[in-house]
Amino acid sequence: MLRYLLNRLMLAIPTLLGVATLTFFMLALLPGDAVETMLRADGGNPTPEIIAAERARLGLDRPILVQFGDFLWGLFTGDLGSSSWTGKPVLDEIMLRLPVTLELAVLGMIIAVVIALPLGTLAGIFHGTWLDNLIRIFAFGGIALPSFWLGMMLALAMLWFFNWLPPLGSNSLFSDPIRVLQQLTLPALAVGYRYAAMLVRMMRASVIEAMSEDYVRTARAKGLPASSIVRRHIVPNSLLPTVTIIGLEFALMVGSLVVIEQVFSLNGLGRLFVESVARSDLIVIQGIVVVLTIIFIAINLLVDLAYAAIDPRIRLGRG
Amino acid sequence: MRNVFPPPSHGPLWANEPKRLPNWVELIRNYPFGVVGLLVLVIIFVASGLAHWIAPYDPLETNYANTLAAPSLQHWLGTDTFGRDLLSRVLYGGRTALFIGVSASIIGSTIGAMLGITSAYIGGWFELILERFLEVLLAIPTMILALVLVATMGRNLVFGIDFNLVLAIALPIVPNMARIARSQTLTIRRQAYVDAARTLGFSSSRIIAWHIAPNIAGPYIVMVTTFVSQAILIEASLSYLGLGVTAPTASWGLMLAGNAFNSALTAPWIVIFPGVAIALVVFSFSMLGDALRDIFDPKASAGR
Amino acid sequence: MLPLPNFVRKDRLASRHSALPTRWRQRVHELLGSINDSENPGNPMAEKQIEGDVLLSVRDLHVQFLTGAGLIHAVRGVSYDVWAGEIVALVGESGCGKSVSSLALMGLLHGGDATRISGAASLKGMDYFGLSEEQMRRLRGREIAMVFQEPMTALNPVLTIGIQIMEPMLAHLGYSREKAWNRAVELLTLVGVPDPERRLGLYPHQFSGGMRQRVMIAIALACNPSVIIADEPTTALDVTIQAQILDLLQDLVDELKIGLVLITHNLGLVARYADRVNVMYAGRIVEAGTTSQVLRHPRHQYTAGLLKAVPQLDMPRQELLETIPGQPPSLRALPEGCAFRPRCSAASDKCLEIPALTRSTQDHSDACFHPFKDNGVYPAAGTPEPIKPAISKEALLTVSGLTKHFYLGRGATVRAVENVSFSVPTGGTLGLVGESGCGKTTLARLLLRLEQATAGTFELDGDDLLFKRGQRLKDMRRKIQVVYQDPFTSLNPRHKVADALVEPLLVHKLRKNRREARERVEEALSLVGLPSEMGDRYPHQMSGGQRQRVGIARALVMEPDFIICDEPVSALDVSIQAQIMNLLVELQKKLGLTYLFIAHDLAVVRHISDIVAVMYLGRVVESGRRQELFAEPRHPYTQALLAAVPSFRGLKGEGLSRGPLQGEIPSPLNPPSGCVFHTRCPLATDECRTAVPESRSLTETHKVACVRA
Amino acid sequence: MIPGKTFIAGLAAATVIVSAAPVAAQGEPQYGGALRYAVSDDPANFDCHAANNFAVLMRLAPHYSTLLRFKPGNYPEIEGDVARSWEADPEALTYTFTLHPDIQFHDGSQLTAEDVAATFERLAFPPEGVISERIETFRQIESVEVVDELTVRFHLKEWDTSVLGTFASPWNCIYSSELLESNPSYPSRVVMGSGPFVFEDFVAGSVWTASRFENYFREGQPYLDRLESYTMEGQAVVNAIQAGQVHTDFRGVSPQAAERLRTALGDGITTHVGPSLTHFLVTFNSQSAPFDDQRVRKALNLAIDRWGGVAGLGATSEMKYVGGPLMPNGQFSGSDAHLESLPGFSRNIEKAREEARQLLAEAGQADLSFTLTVRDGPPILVDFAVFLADQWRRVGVNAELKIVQTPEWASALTNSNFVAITDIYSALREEPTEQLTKYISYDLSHRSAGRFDDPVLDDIWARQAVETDPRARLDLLRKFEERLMEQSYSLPVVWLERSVAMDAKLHGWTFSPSNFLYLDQSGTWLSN
Repeated sequence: MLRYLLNRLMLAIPTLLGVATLTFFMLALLPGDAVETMLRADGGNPTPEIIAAERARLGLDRPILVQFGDFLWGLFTGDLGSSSWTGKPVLDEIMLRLPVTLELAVLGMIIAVVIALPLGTLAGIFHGTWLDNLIRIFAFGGIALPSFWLGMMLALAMLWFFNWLPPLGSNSLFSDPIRVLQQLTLPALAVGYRYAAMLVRMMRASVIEAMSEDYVRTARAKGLPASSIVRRHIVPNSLLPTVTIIGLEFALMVGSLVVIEQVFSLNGLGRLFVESVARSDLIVIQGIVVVLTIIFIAINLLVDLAYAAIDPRIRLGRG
Repeated sequence: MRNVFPPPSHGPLWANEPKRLPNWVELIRNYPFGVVGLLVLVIIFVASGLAHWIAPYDPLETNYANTLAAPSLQHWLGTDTFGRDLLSRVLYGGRTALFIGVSASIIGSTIGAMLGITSAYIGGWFELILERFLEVLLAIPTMILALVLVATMGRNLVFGIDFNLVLAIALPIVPNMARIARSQTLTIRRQAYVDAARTLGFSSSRIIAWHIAPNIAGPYIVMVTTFVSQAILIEASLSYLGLGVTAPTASWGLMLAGNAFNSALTAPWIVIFPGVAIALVVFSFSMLGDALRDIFDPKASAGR
Repeated sequence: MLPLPNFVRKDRLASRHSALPTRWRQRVHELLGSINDSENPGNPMAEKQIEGDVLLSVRDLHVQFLTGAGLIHAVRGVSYDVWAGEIVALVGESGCGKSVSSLALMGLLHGGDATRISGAASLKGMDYFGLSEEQMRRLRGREIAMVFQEPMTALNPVLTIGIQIMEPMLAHLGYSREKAWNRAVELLTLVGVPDPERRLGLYPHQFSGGMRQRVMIAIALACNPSVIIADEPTTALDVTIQAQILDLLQDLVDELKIGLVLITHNLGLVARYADRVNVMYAGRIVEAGTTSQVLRHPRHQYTAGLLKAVPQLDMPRQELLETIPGQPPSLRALPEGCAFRPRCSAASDKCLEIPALTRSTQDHSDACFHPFKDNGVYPAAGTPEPIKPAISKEALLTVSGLTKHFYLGRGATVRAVENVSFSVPTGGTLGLVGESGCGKTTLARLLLRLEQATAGTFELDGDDLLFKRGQRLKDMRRKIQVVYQDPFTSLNPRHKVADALVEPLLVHKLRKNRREARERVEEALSLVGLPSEMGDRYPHQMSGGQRQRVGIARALVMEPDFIICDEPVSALDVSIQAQIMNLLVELQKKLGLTYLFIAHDLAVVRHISDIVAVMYLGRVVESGRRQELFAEPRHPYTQALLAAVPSFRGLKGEGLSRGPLQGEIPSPLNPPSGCVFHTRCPLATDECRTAVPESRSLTETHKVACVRA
Repeated sequence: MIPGKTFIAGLAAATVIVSAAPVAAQGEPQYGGALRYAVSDDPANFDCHAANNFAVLMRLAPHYSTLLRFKPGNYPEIEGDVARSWEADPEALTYTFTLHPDIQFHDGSQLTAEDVAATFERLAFPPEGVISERIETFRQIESVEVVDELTVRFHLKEWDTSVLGTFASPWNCIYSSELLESNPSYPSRVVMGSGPFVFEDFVAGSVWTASRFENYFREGQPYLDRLESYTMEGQAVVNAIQAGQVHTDFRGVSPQAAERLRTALGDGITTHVGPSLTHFLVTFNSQSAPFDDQRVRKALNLAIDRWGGVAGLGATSEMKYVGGPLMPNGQFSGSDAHLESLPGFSRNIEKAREEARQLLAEAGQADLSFTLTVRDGPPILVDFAVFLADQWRRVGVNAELKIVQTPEWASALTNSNFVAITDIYSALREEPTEQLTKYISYDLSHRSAGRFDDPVLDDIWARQAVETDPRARLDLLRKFEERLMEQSYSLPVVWLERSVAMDAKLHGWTFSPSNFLYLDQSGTWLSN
């Protein structure tokens, strides 16, 4: 088990390095002079001297491989460089926004899991019935509705019916959890719905597959009641592929976060990302991609843990 | 819980084979969602393909005297802030969405499938390196990757289509498809007929092209369908953020961008119809994809 | 021992019936009436047996499925009884309805109105087909239990086996967890799982296949049922493990007075373990009776044909097997009348009617208008074959020191093939036999250059092939061809047969154009007995036997010198096996081919081989000419293998030795030191634990790698 | 509610409330409360002198005083801020300011002439490493002299009446000379001024908070206890105003949004509507083909139906007024008749387009196709470009939009890396000399987008700058317009409307045509 985790961790390192390398070169090889575009971000009009000085300050006048080495070393020491927009360390900028994004993501995930697992199980064990069809339509809806549209419509509906919107500003989960919940529940519903839809589909398919497995036939041959077959035999086994999807779909959810944070003015990484794109703040963009990748890898590691907890074949190793 | 495993009927036997329903009725009975999805898609494809002839107005034709008109006989879906006919824009927007969605999906899936098949078949270092690379791409959230790509590559209009946009949407599809193609190939590779082809002295390229690729056609079609809906959503989201299709081209995401939602309460049609159009197309593609998956991979629909 | 569940007591039957809806009550009475009615067309043997100790009684069982492909009438009026303490075999080829009928008896078929069942079944005299699903559930696992074929998938991978064994007790008997646990320990001991307390906390993947099947049996026994249905319980297991499991079942039946329904396709198992046997063909029982009657004096033409078609170790080898022609019928389109008629040599016009199962003696009945006359199909267990000189001195293929190690990382190495040497004479057949994991398939892949050997050489016609590349590898590939085990996966489902066969001819430029290649293909198809129009079919439009013929034709079009047959008949039905084996023999004669024949079935190997090599854990432990090896096996493993093979010469109760080999096959990842067989060997000494035995020559051709042999 | 009905009702109700209502009309100011408002963007740093984005000013203005200021309630009148009085001496080329005594910085130190001098020296002659965006504005300043503790004197290079307005610019935040001495770039990291509110906290991307400065030098002010400004943009702003989460966005909202708020909140919302000093323009690259041909430029100018455009777009967006390079109906604009006589402003669009087609044909560019570079930002910038492309399409010209992020746009603009480019210009006040720098030759003004060299135009500009007779100056300005529109290097197209929708409880704020003014919130108060 420990070895399995270590193994997973070791596998994550090259991926992370790869992402860092890819983003670095993708942004470094941008056409045009990045520094100049940065300096103009505010509509300013820098002189060539200022541009040259800024290049030197950022170390961009050195050979690209030296810069790359620096970047990797910085990554290793937790230094992601400084924002070319505010001049503050990118890590600070990111850490400021990270809690909101994480809270939103986790809340969305919780909502999704809470909705999806029972619905997916129901749809699976009653597949082909009207209940299944209803749940499937619900799931297709989650996949089909664009998050930004759904989020905006939810916000407008809240305004229209209750003249209420989630509170503004930055709230700490630890000092004011209620306010954080108020702030994040609506956006989390918007991102969670899509997530839930994916999970419902997976859970349903897994349940249907599990129902035709030999061990379910064995359980029936034992004369177990259907409820206990579902509870003990079908659901635990169907959870395995679904849990994997929870990790993989996180990447898709981040996409929704980008627009949802925009819609609800949440001060998260997604919004910072879009703003940084508008400001051509490449160093921040680079930092966000790296941090999101780390989160993605971490979440998948957690998922692997959960997987191992459910599946004795991994927990205990083969044979 | 009672009907989880519906018991067989202990009734009289069928004396003769019961009359079988015509094939199309069976199809509708077995895959109601898939059939609905297919029908809707056919209608949408035809309507947006023939937008040039069907659309009542030029989608770019402005009428400053008639902005934000409510749906009426002249303008079935109303008009937008430029007085442009919303129905025409929705139709032409469908053309944009389908073109970008389908082409990005096919480009991404095809490259992905080729990479996946080749790496799984050849194995060794090639597989190892490619797999790492694809894992790297997979680790970057889809939307973020697409955003970085459009932000860095800029625009590259070829015949009015932003080719870079298509690429940016297609690239995140590549590792996903490659992963699926790879696992399929690994399964197929274990099949004796691939061994047989090798012992018959066929070259690797022949085996890949004639013996493996055709057997991946099923999952490939399923995934292309799935990715089309993903691509359409990404296109809409990018356009919504102002980084996708360039105005004034009709695009559903673009129709919702900018100040559109400011009119949501006074002129709701300008946000409802494009949103519904996106949802309907993606909905239909998902339903079709699911049905295709059931048809091509009966294991997933076991017990049907 | 456990008390009987009170709800099956006859005195409570009436009250149960009154609890049923009127509609069902009526139905139950109807069915009960029809059972008592002696004119029913069911098994005439059942008439007198309705009372007494009959545990399970099946009457006129029909099962129909409505599928996308149409209506399938899978079971067509099956009737039989099972008494306490006996093993009743249901034997037949795939698709004969033996499994479906037992699933129907267990109430495990589902599908609502798309599946229809009629007939009656009673447990200890109580008709239970009319019961509701909930009542049926209370019966399952409590009164009637089942052991399935695939021990690898039949257990839930995420639950400990303890929980899985305890579940039925908790569900049916209202045991406390502690009581259930104690009983589970008892059960594991009963089925021969050592160290039961610890094992209960383990998960299925921590058990070997044989052990899992023991666990399955423990689950079936948990509530002390009166009837157990075992559906091919050993088909997925190796022959030495198979014997262990069936011996265990036999003991349980004797001890607990359970009625066991043994479903199998293996007549040898029937002979060794069954008290009575029902032979099924196309959804019907065509012959029933005591095992000795049916196997020694078969009356149905099908039974007789089947018995002749299976090669047996304890019968003289014939050059060709007698075969049943044709293919088993499709259940969707059965021939009119007797379903066996189109394949039957004795068929007449009379056979256009469906023959009823009629009794010929007290304990033997059959459904045949032209019963088979016992005219010496079975000469007495014969004199050993005289040792003939080998066909040819000149070796076509010489393998020496061939070794393959798979490196799994972190120092883990699978020694799949270890220092294997042998040679195959031109025009001869080398039979390679061994249990799963012994390395025989890896060996084939090495020779086919699908894997690269770690060490060793192999020469074809004096030409070392191990390191050939490019064009020379391609040339080599033409000379060595292969026939695979599974005809379903060895043909590309997307290619028409003719296209699949034309392709290699063009790739190797053996024919100039498609038309000439097509001519050659038709030639090859006719060689393997397929009409040329088969060329236009896709594999899924053909039966298993036909596909295997195509597989052989594909090897033949290349005009190879040497063909590797990797378990070519093990996936086929018994009646088809013989056809394919005969075809291989005929082709060898006609074309002068040399074969490497890989199989796990000793009888098949004996039938077809000139030279036999026995593998165990990657090594050849014994090799020699067929005659000497089978007459005088020297290695204890070879001896044990031979002893474990059931044959229908030796019937149940005729004093056969029991439990030939104990223990499991060790993992090739971590093979035992010294002689790899020492962990299971009855003769093992300390020397065997340390020294790897050299291969010793007993005769010019007979070699054995054992210090004690 | 029936949407269609609301919409029609909305149209009828549009533009009701008139701007610039005097403070007094709103009753006695009440104390207390927190003002919450939306700001579209974060400041990159906290230095007013280096910034030119009004979003930055919205955050910083409440913390700083300036030398002069625009008088609340009386735009464009100028009054003293820290200066109690001032004297102009055209002969000596000096301005002398006397400061209020008793002005405190937030850190308790006294604000003196030293601080004013240090601030303006920093603006006009920034030391190494300090960026001043105002160097050009202060090009007339020769030196700054500290006369005594409360007196500061500016020496000019030549006399310029417009410079007084420059002293009133809200961008000239007065910094502490003491702190500047230790670190000339302290203002980029520390917010420390003498304005009505003390900086509390800033969470990047989220909220900026400030609290009342008890020792603010204006008696009784400010009224509010706290300021909270939230970073938010686009549709979220309107939603937040509607939900009462913020009181307003001082930049203003689109008429469509204002309409939505009025519908939803009725009396709960006050809307200040009036013309804005912001206008949209489009510039052609006159150095390269085909726009080196005056006929092509003029044809494109003629093709734009400005009147028709504002009639339609004005209903839903801020693009409301037709005007030349100077604000329509302002101090310096000409008559409607003159405007309509200029190329591109004709009410007879069919005729103008006919002429345009003819010019294009003459120039051999009948089916001209080119790329229009468009700055991405507020959606209205894209709408403007869509409008232009649509207008040109009607004379058979195909303009492909290339929408780029602000940095790339700015780069294209200064490097002349465009064929045609849209631009936005917001002025602080009506001052032709400054405003027209957008439309003169590039070697004279780096603000100018067009890379043309037109001595005639430059000469008119230079002459009006020193013309002291108002009538003669207006004539020169008309000449400038005629020359500009005839040559069509850069085309003013539409002037915007500013409509600020705010919670009806919010009072004391002065509406002006400029986004940059009255942001210090010293007189703003909330009623209960």
